[in-house]
Amino acid sequence: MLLDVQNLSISFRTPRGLLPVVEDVSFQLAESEILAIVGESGSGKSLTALSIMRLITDPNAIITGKILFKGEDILTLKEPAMRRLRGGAMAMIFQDPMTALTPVYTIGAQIVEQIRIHTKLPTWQARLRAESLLAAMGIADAQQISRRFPHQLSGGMRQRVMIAMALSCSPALLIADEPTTALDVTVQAQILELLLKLRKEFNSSILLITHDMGIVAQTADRVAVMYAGRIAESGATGDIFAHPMHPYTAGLLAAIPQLHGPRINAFSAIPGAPPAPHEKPAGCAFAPRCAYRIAVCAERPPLLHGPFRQVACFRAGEVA
Amino acid sequence: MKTIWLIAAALLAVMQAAHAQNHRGGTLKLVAASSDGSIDPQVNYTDQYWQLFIVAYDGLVAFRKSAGSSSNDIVPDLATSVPAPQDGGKTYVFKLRQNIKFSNGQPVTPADVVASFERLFKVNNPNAGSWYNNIVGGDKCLTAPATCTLPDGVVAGDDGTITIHLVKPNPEFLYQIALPFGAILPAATPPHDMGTIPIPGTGPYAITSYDPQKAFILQRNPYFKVFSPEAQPDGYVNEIDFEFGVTGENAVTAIENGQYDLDMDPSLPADRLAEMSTRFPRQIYINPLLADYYAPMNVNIPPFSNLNARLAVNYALNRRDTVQIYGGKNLGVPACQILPPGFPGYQPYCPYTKNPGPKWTAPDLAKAQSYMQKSGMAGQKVTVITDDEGVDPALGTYLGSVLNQLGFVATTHVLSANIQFNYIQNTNNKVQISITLWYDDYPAPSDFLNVLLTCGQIHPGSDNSVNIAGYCNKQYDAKVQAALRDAITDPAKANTEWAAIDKQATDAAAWATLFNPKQLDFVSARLGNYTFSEQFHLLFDKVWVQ
Amino acid sequence: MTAPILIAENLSKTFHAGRRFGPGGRQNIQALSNVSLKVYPGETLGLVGESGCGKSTLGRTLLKLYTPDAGKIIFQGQDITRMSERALRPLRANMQMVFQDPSASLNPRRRVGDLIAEPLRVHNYGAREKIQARLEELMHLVGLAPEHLSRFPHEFSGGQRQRIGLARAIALNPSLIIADEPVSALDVSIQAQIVNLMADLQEQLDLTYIFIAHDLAVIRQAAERVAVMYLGVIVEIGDTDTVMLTPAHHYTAALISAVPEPNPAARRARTILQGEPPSPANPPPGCRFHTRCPAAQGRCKTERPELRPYGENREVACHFPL
Amino acid sequence: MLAFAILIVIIAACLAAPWYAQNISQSDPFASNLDGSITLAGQPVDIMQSADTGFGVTPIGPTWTQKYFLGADDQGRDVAARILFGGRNSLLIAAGATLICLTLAGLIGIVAGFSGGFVDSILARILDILWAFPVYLLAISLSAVLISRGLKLGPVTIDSDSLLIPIAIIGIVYVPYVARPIRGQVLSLARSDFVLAAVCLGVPRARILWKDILPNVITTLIVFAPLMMALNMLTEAALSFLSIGVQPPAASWGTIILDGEGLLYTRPAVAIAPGLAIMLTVVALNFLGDGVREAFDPRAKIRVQK
Amino acid sequence: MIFLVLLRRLAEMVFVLFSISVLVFLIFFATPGADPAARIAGRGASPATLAAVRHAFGLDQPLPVQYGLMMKHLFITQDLTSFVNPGQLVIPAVLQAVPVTLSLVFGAAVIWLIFAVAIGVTAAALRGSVIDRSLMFLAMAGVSMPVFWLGEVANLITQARFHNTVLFSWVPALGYVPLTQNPLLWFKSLVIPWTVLAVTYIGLYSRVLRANLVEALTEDYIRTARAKGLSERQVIFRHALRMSLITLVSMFGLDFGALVGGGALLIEVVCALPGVGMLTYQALQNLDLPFIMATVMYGAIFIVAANTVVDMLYLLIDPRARGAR
Repeated sequence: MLLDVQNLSISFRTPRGLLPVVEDVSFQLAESEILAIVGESGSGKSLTALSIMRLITDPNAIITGKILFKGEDILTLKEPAMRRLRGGAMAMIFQDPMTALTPVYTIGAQIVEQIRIHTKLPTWQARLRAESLLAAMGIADAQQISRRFPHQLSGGMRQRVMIAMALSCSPALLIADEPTTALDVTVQAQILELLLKLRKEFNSSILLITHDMGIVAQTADRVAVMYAGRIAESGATGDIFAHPMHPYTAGLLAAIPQLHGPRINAFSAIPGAPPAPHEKPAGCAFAPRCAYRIAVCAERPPLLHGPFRQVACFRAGEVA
Repeated sequence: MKTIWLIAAALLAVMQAAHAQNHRGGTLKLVAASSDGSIDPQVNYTDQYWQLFIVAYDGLVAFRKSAGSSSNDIVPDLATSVPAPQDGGKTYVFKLRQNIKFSNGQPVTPADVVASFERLFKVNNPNAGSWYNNIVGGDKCLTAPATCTLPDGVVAGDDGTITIHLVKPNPEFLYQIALPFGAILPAATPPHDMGTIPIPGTGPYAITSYDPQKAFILQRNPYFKVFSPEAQPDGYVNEIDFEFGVTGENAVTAIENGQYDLDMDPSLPADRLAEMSTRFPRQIYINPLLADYYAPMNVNIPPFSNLNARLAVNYALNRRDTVQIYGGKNLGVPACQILPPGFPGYQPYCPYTKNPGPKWTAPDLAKAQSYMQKSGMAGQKVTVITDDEGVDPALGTYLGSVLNQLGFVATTHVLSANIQFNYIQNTNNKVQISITLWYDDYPAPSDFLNVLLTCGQIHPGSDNSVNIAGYCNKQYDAKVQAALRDAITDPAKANTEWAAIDKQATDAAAWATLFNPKQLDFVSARLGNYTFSEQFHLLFDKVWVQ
Repeated sequence: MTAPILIAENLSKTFHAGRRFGPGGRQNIQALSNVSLKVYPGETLGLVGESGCGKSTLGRTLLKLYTPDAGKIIFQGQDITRMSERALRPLRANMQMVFQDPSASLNPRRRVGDLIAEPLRVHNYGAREKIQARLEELMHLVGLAPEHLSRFPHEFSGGQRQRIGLARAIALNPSLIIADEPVSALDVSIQAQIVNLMADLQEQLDLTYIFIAHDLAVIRQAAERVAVMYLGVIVEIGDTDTVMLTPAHHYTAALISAVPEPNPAARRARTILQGEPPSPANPPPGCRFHTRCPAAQGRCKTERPELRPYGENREVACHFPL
Repeated sequence: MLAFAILIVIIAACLAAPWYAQNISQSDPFASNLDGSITLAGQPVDIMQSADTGFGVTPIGPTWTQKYFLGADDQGRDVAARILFGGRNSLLIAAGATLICLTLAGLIGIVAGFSGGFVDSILARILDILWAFPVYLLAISLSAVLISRGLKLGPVTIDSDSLLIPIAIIGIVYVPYVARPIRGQVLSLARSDFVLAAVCLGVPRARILWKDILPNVITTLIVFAPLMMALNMLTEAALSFLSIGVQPPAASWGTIILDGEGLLYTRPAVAIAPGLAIMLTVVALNFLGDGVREAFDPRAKIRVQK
Repeated sequence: MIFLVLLRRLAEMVFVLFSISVLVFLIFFATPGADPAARIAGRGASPATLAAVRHAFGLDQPLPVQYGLMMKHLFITQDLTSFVNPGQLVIPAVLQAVPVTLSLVFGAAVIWLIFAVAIGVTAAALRGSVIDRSLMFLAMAGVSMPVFWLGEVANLITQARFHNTVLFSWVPALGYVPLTQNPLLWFKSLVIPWTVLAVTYIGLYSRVLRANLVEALTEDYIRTARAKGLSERQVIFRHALRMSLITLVSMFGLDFGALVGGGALLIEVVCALPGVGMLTYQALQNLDLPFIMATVMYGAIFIVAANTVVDMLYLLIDPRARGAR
């Protein structure tokens, strides 16, 4: 198992008291597997990803649980050791490639910087490697492009650069946090294609954070659905889409507008809105919006159970 | 006190004269906050620069370079002797000395003298229209300065004589040409204000460079030989450096630390006097000045158009306080009248005091209040205009405070020292009362009583209207004219007349005279042979620095 | 078919960015180029395209928020192209807009009641009580509680804010609403609520929509007709089902193909369009799509295809339609 | 808000100046008192102390008692009382200038930003000119004219000794510094979605200006206010120090520093105390400004670090 | 392109200078007590003399003609002379003062940049700590002191009160010593003015830098940098600081321009440095129109030039300003 997250909880100290944002999240990621964590905004999926890189810098954050990367608990690792991991064995790409690159350095320089942190390559070799990486990302005149500044590139190009940078040290784990959200559909398709292709070449596992069920369906091996800081359901992609067992997953899938197939007059919408972190109800966070709710839902949160297919619902078997 | 110092200085001078040669050399370092205009001696009208001009230039006659009141005497300079007036005071004949050279090596000739007098008009000398137009042809030159000639006014004879013809007798003519304006310059000097370009002269020093932002430097004139020890002795120091840009407080510190020899600014920071006088008593020199600190009151606009209001101010002013502000009881003498002590015609007179008599003793507030009541001016708004230099703001503030106590509603305006004097003169500015200072040009009573208080000195709307109080009294003017006439024939009679005029002006209360200031020079420890002329103050060719 | 409520004829709009002598010089961004369309009463016309294709500009130009450089806009039979703002004001009650980002289009310093009442007050709807009653009615219509009227916009969630935006838009009973990406800032589960709400309102109030979106699936469900835009021009317009199921323009086809389908069983080889749209500051000559078109030929580089009828109720701007 | 508390204390102290002069220091801080004396430890002490040598008069130094707590100035006036009175003027001028500056800047910014086109160009040019005019030079030049002549604007005549003159001068010189950002803000507000929405609703321009733009601009102006006041405070001091601010016998902290400059080496308290008063006030204003900015900047309020 | 930008700037500058010069000219002639003829003529000059002086200096011409003449003398023949110190050429005087001001401002700038960066980075790195808060309080105090007052106090301490102690006995008398004349003395005589001038700007810049750094540290690219495995120090120095400095550089350009253009007036007056500020101050004290005109023009040129340089510098250091794509 490359990555084993156990009972991860993240909360923030605020003037209004402790604010739990991620609660009791556990999942595993095998080598060269693509795991998608899917959820709406505020579900805690991005924070989960950041905590794996230990990139939560807010001094008010409290992180508990275990994150085992190749058997080693990242949360107890010393900072220098963690720095060697970051960008080396694990790398990350972000949602908005526009703001994620330092505007004042050429993209070549930014890739070279990362290579030089983790290898002993001299600058000129690092530069060559950067150019070959860019070429591998499907960038035609890599040499010239590497001398440009981020703002001189299009969104798609920038995301390619981000990917090149992330893959520059052949990481075992690549965390992609909403990698295509800021891009147009036609470009999004290119980038997803590229990721899938590279997974094979670089043999990396990918943790894909997204809100788009379409992307999950098209790329992920397994999927974990998050709602209000907890995993509601996880399992193989095909199973989840075919037979959602959590009412939220089911509602979400039903709410997705279909491009193909017949036009329907009204979407089936989930009523209400996800709770804000500070007004989460006791018990199951989805209960107020849930058609299946029973008394016990308001008392305690349902635990995730099951061997391969895990569902956190008291009435998991009853959902159609 | 003063005399003790003077005697001590004189004794010292005698003793050290034997070793004069030992004191020769070195650089005298002077300092001031800012420069003071053109270095054309026929243009510049400031005490600071006159002090330097007199060691670089000579007129036909000069004031004696000596300490004390003898410095008010006229002695021959480029002329061999002081001529007696002829033709009822309308003609003077001078004999020019031979073999004197300008600092550029050219000999001084009668032609230079003629040209110098003509040049007074060409450069628009400030007194061309009030003094020198009395020379025959002067009035014509005034209207067409560029082509000025004085063929009938200043005549060069073949035998080196110069004859000057006046339009009317003038008892003060010799004084007027003994000042730096009367400097004899090479005939080739361009006929315009030379500004920053040095003009060759005949004194022991020659100006070598002048930069108004930086320094005024004089070095020895290689062509100088002593020709008239009374008028133009040789100097001790080799060079005089006068640097600009250091304010009073800092200058005092620098002098204490030996970095400069003398601060040329008119007044020193009052708060440092105690420190200087206790720590460095031997470096302080006090000398009386022929000057008045006074508050002219505009007699033409309310509230001081009312005589009672003016009298109230005069009675209320505590002149001892003003002296305190100026720097302590040793630095000034309270005064009520126009003429300063030591002037010809001066007779002590003070009506505005507790016990009227020759001296001011204390303010008479009761009288002041009663006059104030009589005037009916209580509650009137009054603005005191003062400048921002030295103690003047403090004096202005004090005057404002006195006016407030009298029942006026007074504020004080502090204007830049460089504009205040012109500002208070212009009738358009409707200045009610101000603080100002008048130094004598030369020791003649008319310099105060005529120049500052007669109708002819009022020029409405002009920045040059030196009768600031606007006092105009035909009968007074007539008396002044009479005194001027008499001065030629009977100086003694004239002086009694001046005393009466002084009394009349004082009684008219167009001014509130505050005090007669004294000059305090704070010099470096190394400066020796301090010699103070009443006319030009410290004489730089007398002092030594080693 | 009834008369169109809105007709746009050959609209063009160019924006100028930068200063002529400034760094980078002056750029002319051609946001719209000869765009024509008709909107019929009661229908929902979808307007779809990638970012920078000019769909938002078109929406705003139709409402005269921007003045077109050329062309004509006819609303309810009146030519409003050169109408002054003052003359236009009464008409404004009939045409409204809903914005993408409700937190930006609602002044954060004003209370919700004040915001929704604004159009009523401006158009002299009536006395204070009448306005208050209308406000409550509107809140009810969009599914919010009347007590929300005294709150500030930032106290609401994204979906609720969009409801407020809708309430303000329908306050004056308009006939046309242009909705500019009304759901793209919302989460999927909320998106559906808003789309449903809009559909309900359309039915109840007899509204006509122009629905602008970049998400084809949303358009597919929300609009009866769709216009596909690329680089300032409409490349294809027609009934949604026809266009989505059998696209005629190569760009439409590629766009549809690029959408990831939420069905893992339907993983398929997709035709992935290469490259990215050229800058609108420097659009290619001829057919604007020819630089990325798999079927481009010589003619496409020089000759600009006009929008031509293609089948029933459909127009396509392509020399070689599918 | 410690800063606010300090400011309140300072303002209260300055407002209490007449009371202090009457009951504590028991002297008229505007009348010269060159002959007076006070009793210290049972001994009469002259307020203006003549040196034994007869040269120079030194005012009494800090007594640290109720009379002449901080000593006297060169007119024998109680410095502590004068500092309190001076504070009134300093605060008044700073506040008045801030008001003028913000009003003018707000007006110019709004007119320029909202009307655009020709008017905007003209106003922008004027701001450019003022911007390139060195601040102190502009202030000094204006003072030279106004203080010696007063100001006549049609029927309104402002006396040359009026506090309005320094207020106006200081208020005017910083207008471009505020007007520019305001104009920028109005420009971006005019293009904002909610203004577009208002146009779309048929709201007349004047109403948009009044309801949608002005409140936002006023918030910005409020944020600017304490900072401008701090800046004005310093400018007032500088101008008074160049003796072109408040005219005697009135005082401000700047003029008291100027008075103290003449006594710097003997009675440094006269210059140092008002300087410290300025510093304290300005620090308090600046911190208050930071506080206000945080309170009004929605970003700062909403931002939760992730 | 750059050429065109410069050309536009030049046109702007000419317009601004023209307006300012007219303004100065009008202000001057509106000021009472400023009649240059009266002061050139000297005290007590008769009306005839006054008229002659007025004619000689062209002061009897109509105002527009006088303005034109002054501009001609200032810019074309470059032989404009003072009204107060006749014959003194204005332009050389200004040029002479420039090195003094440059020495002052340059030295102070070095001090303030070094300290501001040190303080700003320290505070940002330790944000929220006691050290951060104390540093920022000190910075605020620095900003809040009247600079002339600080100068006075510094003089009091170094020139008088503690001049005789080991600490300050090296401090020379106030005034300026040219670098070429005595480099050591130049340095010594400027240390105190440098420090005094720098204090305000250290306060200002360190606060701005800290704020910028703290904001920059929340940016996405900082997260990217951290994700690359950079240490916190590398993140701050290589990424956050580099970006924050862009704002600082533009601030610096404008402040430097304003100071060299005469903004250091107060400190020059207090510390007796004969720089442009002092020249301006004296010109205003004297109401010496030609000098006022020259120094104001010089100052304005510097400020406009500084604006231009900052714009150009932006192009250099901020690649984003070079125009997208």
